[in-house]
Amino acid sequence: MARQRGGMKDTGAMAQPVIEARDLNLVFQTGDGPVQALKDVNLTIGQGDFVSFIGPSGCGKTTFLRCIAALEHPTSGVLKVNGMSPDEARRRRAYGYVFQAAGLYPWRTIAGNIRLPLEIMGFSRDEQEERVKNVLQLVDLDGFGKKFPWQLSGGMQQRASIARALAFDADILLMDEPFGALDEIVRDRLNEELLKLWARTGKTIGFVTHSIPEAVYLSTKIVVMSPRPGRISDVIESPLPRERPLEIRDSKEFIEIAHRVRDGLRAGHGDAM
Amino acid sequence: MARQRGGMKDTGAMAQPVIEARDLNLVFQTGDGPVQALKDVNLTIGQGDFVSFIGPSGCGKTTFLRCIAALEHPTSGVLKVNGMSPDEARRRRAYGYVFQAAGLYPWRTIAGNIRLPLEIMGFSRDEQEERVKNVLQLVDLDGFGKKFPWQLSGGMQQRASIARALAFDADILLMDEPFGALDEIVRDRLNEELLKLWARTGKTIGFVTHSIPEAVYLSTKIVVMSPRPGRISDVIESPLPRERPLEIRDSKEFIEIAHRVRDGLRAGHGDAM
Amino acid sequence: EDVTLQLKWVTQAQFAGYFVAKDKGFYEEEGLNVTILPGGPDVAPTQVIAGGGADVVVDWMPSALAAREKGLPLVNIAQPFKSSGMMLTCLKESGVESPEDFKGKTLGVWFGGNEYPFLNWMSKLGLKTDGTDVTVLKQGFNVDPLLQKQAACISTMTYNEYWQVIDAGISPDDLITFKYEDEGVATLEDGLYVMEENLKDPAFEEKMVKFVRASMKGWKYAEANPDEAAMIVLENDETGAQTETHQKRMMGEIAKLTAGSNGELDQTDYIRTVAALMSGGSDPVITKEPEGAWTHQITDKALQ
Amino acid sequence: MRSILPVLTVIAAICGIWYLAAVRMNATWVYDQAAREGREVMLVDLVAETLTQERPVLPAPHQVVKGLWDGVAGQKITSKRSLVYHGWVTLSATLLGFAMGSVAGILLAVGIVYNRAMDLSVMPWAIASQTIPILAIAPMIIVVLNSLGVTGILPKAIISAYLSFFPVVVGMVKGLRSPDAMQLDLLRTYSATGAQTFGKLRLPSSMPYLFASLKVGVAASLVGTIVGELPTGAVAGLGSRLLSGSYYGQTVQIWAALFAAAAVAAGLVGLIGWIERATLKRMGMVR
Amino acid sequence: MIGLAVQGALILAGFVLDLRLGLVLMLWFGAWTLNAGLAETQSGLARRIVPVIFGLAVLALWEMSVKMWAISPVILPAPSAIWAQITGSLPTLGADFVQTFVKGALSGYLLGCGAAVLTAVLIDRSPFLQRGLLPVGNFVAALPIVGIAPIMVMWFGFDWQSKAAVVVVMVFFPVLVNMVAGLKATDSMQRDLMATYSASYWQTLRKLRLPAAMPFLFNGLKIATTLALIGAIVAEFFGSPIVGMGFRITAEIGRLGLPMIWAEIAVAAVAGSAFYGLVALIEKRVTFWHPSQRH
Ligand SMILES: Nc1ncnc2c1ncn2[C@@H]1O[C@H](COP(=O)(O)OP(=O)(O)OP(=O)(O)O)[C@@H](O)[C@H]1O
Ligand SMILES: Nc1ncnc2c1ncn2[C@@H]1O[C@H](COP(=O)(O)OP(=O)(O)OP(=O)(O)O)[C@@H](O)[C@H]1O
Ligand SMILES: Cc1ncc(C[n+]2csc(CCO)c2C)c(N)n1
Ligand SMILES: [Mg+2]
Ligand SMILES: [Mg+2]
Repeated sequence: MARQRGGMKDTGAMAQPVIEARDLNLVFQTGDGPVQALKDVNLTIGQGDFVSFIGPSGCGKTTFLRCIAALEHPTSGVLKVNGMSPDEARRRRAYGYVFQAAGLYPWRTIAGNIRLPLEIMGFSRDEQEERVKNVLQLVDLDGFGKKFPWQLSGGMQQRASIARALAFDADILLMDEPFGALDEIVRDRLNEELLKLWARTGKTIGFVTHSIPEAVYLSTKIVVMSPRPGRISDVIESPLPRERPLEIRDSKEFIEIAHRVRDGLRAGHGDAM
Repeated sequence: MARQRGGMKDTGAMAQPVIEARDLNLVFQTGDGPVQALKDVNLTIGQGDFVSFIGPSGCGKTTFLRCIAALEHPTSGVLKVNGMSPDEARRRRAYGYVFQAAGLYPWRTIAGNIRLPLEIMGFSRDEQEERVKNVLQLVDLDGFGKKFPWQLSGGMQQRASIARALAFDADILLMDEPFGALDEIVRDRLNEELLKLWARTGKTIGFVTHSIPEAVYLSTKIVVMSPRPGRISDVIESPLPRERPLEIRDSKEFIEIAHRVRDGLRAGHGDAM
Repeated sequence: EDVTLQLKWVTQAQFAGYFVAKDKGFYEEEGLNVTILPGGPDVAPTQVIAGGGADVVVDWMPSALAAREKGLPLVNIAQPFKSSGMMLTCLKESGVESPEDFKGKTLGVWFGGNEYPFLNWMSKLGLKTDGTDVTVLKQGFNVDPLLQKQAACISTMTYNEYWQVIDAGISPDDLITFKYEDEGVATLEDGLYVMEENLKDPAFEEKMVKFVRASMKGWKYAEANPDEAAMIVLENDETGAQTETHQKRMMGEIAKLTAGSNGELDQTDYIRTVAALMSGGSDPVITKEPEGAWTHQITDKALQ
Repeated sequence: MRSILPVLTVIAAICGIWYLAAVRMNATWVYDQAAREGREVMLVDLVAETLTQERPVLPAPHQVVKGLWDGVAGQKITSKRSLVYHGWVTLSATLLGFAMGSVAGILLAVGIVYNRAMDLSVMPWAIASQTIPILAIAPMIIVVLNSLGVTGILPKAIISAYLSFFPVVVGMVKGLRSPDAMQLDLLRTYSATGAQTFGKLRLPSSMPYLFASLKVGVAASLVGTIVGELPTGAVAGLGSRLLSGSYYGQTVQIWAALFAAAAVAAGLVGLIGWIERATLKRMGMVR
Repeated sequence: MIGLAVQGALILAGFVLDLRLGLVLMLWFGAWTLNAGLAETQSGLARRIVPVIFGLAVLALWEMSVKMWAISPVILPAPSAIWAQITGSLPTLGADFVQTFVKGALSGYLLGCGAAVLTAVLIDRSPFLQRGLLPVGNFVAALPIVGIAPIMVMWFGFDWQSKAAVVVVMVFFPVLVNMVAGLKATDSMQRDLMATYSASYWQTLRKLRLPAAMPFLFNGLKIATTLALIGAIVAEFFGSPIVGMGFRITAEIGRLGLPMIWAEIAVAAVAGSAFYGLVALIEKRVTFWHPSQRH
């Protein structure tokens, strides 16, 4: 069913490639033998793209994001971030990474959590305060800086974790199912806000999700993946405008893209349950 | 926005009421004072209904389900199950309850877990084996009886937990966000199978979910709830036919109902985030 | 000059001579700065001196000779105690009237080097101690086994444990005692021992001469003024557990044991002790005649 | 707070059983004495006499309380008969030993967490080390230490440290390993150094584990000190009170020393609990 | 690499200061480097021999140090002497082992743990008793229980019964506290599930709460193994028959029989580790389902 198989060259040439993967392979050595998590992955992500990764559980979405962030190292193939190796890019602090769960440190206040990367990267005291303030405003959390994570609702925690990833102004924002644990209404709101933020900052965003509407609603480019071994089965350029009200989800284009994504997914899914 | 406010009498009179709630109130006494979890809840569920409960976090969905199963006791109002008190009904083993997480006992095999209620209810050895076999088949898990829960994927565990609730043939199946933790494709599959099972057995099902499409796709009746205090803000009788292919989700009726549900939800949501 | 003395047991009148010598300034007069280390139930003076923790120790001759045979060359340089204060104390109601009655009874014994005289006596009586003839129990720190009737007899010292039994409310009429001295199995008790190689050092020898002289002066003073000596001991007790009556009584009994000694080791006593230890049947305490286990080199100079 | 009543009830029940047991266990002696003096014992006399013996097998609660009171308030606290004095001797060695043990435990844990070779080689031997009956060889250890010129409270403290380091190692290893992969990965995306990872993640997240094991460790180190005091010199400290009480058959003194030790233990554990609450509160980990 | 340089420098410094020190350092760092290398390999066998090499290195160092510095055997005997003693006095060691470990520690352990588990189940139904007994239990568990050894000897006589009694008291509270916590360890969902079946108290206990309590119980049981051995040996200080590991140690101190003392220590350490290992093995069998057993 999948339109394109892994190994295809994707054609959406953008302004300037921020992330470039060529024939990427990653094999995990486990107790039960090797697991091929990524196979022949080719992908180019341009400056200012919003790229969603969707696919069944275990297809390698997280693994690919982790490769980009140099948390995992490909077994073969070339991966360049801003023309450098991911490790190099990491040393230049190119990434803001948002994990599936908020993952705030419970012993730090919200402000303290956001300050964490700033402390590590050696920003000055004043600069730290300045940035924490700005970024709290950005995610609509002014006044909550002194609270501890557990005093906030799940949605607020997730926003704080996004603020943490934004605080040091990385070029690339990598988000691994950031809204997985939230209910639909809250999710809608955060989706809207994320879009606004993206529009405002022009960051390049890599975004993993399980939800088809979410992927379609947010992205300029949707990467559909299939498991065993993890490969890209489809890359869909979204024809939707950059400005997207929630109602767009009932439009014909939206439903069409959603269908294409679902088909791609179902093909890849097979027996995997 | 909500069409009907709590306290309304719902009109969908069914063959014979299996569950009847009249002016139900439930107040939790907590450290920070009383929390009204349910306020003036009126609801009638008929034999063979598939009722979904949807609403923002904390609106009392779980609490209401627990009241039905006599795990919680209302502070005031009347609740009848098959014409008896919920406690009475529980003693007659009227309920199969499926919790949000699979909640299998890790020290028992899958078959052992399914056998658990049978042992407690004093079924004979042979009968136990017989039923375990049948029900494993029903949820498509033959051959996995001897495995331990952690050896199965999340979706398989969830099916096992449904099998456990089905094994002793309770009249009423109560399911509290059973598919919350699964990815969309798996969820679709389980939804389809649940519908088939419902069609085959004619059970009455109470089903809590956060997903609007899921609620609309599955139910004959959708109960929209709003929080603080938890009340029913809308009850929607579904005009969809009992036979429902997945494609029905792109139909106009489907989208309309979904809209109505979303509006009801958004009204109730307000500041809650 | 610094001297460290390791006692065999806790601070009590048994060691009054040394405390008196220190308190009355006898050591100071000799130009010595003496540190007295109290012992305890499981402090083996032999091990302390082997580890270099003390210059001179108070020990009983059986354990000193046994250590010597094990390769730790201890030498007796003075013997303030002339006679033995050890005995077995039995409850009359247990039916023990003479050593012949020990057979089949449970007897309490101190271990940690103090068991040799007992083992020697039993082998002399022809009683096996492995449970066939008598059952031996390792006596703890107190006289409870007798009071609780867990043992027919327990080891006691004339100056200490015996009186604890009396204090516990058992009258002397209900007790029968067997003194090692009376049974002819007495061995030498509290003597002063040093390492053989140290004695070759003239400076050390000189120091010991001064030490023994001052200590014996202390002992003789304690014998003459038992109550004052007991009070001095009491003042030096860090635990605060000792009582005045008990220490005064103990001092009285101790005086009887030190009475016959001017500090010099009596060779006939030594020979008797060695003979007793070697006669232990199949399992003698020492197997060969010790050589150089004692010397008069110090006392000769100290007591001239 | 709501457990005060149940606790008092349990304590009352224990006291009741204790009194009954005291009468029973001390009765033999009363009967024996009476037989020796040739007189009869009435039940009333029996109770009166069993609860007022000077050397009871089991002293009655009020006797222990009186022993404690005499020991604490009945003397100048500098007196050698004062439990406060002996308690202080024990406490100081315990604190020193506990400090040494916890520092050693924490360092070892850091080593184990950061060095695989240490992880593999040290852990099994740390377990084995705790099965060595150090308590039985305490006197020997003290002698050996003496011979090395280590004297005073240090030998006791070393034994106490030996007993307290193990719970600290186990708890601290668990604690330092408690951050999940995601929390660690977060710092890797910042390219944080090892020291930063330790200071900003591993250390703070190990705190609850650390305090839990410090409580176990401080109790163990008190046991170590007391055992170190038991057979060696019996000079001062609650252990030597226990011993000399035992030596002279002063059961009341034994029990008083035991309860004084209990109070010290409770105080130490309580103190650590208090520090724990204060620390965790500052860290926002108490809800 | 820096580590290697530092090690080399230390060894050199050792040789300069004292030839023997240099040798000792060389052996130590050699074994350590070998271990560090082995630890990095993925092979399970290599990793299993790492602790063995560590132990052998310690023994070798011990032997070397004793020989080279001519340490008196009265202070610290060499491992070879200890081994000779062990092989030479097997019957004595065996008798002591039976007396102290089998009769004293093991019987007390079984009794104490059994009583604690029963008590936990009994008070489990009474929140009042739990709230009363647990603080008291925690308090007693923090007590220097060894202090009761003289009392137990007074009460139960000098033979193994008093040792077992000490062990019972020592292991009782840690196991009780763990077991009570374990019985509470079921999550509410699991309990609610039983409620929807209208399961009786005993059914819930047998099918849910006992299995769920096992990981906690074994925590307590493992702590109790070391306590049991310590308790049994220490209690022998306060009076014992003339057999037993604690007896032998105190008796031999006076005779300067240091190799014998260390032989007993070795037996105690091996027996204690084996006991701990056995309980850990049973734990693995019983709680095979617990995440900590699966990684
Ligand atoms: N550290 C690892 N060691 C071994 N195998 C791994 C490791 N991490 C991931 N895998 C395997 O690699 C495959 C891809 O995993 P990955 O986490 O990238 O999937 P995913 O697409 O993110 O799935 P999900 O939607 O469940 O998060 C899976 O089969 C997984 O089991
Ligand atoms: N045992 C309890 N004690 C006190 N308050 C409770 C208790 N259980 C639930 N509540 C409160 O009652 C309200 C309703 O809770 P309930 O669990 O029914 O919500 P829900 O609709 O199931 O939410 P969610 O979607 O998050 O599961 C909430 O405010 C909750 O905090
Ligand atoms: C536990 C124990 N009890 C007694 C002694 C022997 N001891 C040494 S000095 C002395 C006289 C004190 O009264 C005695 C009896 C011991 N070594 N250990
Ligand atoms: Mg993932
Ligand atoms: Mg809920």
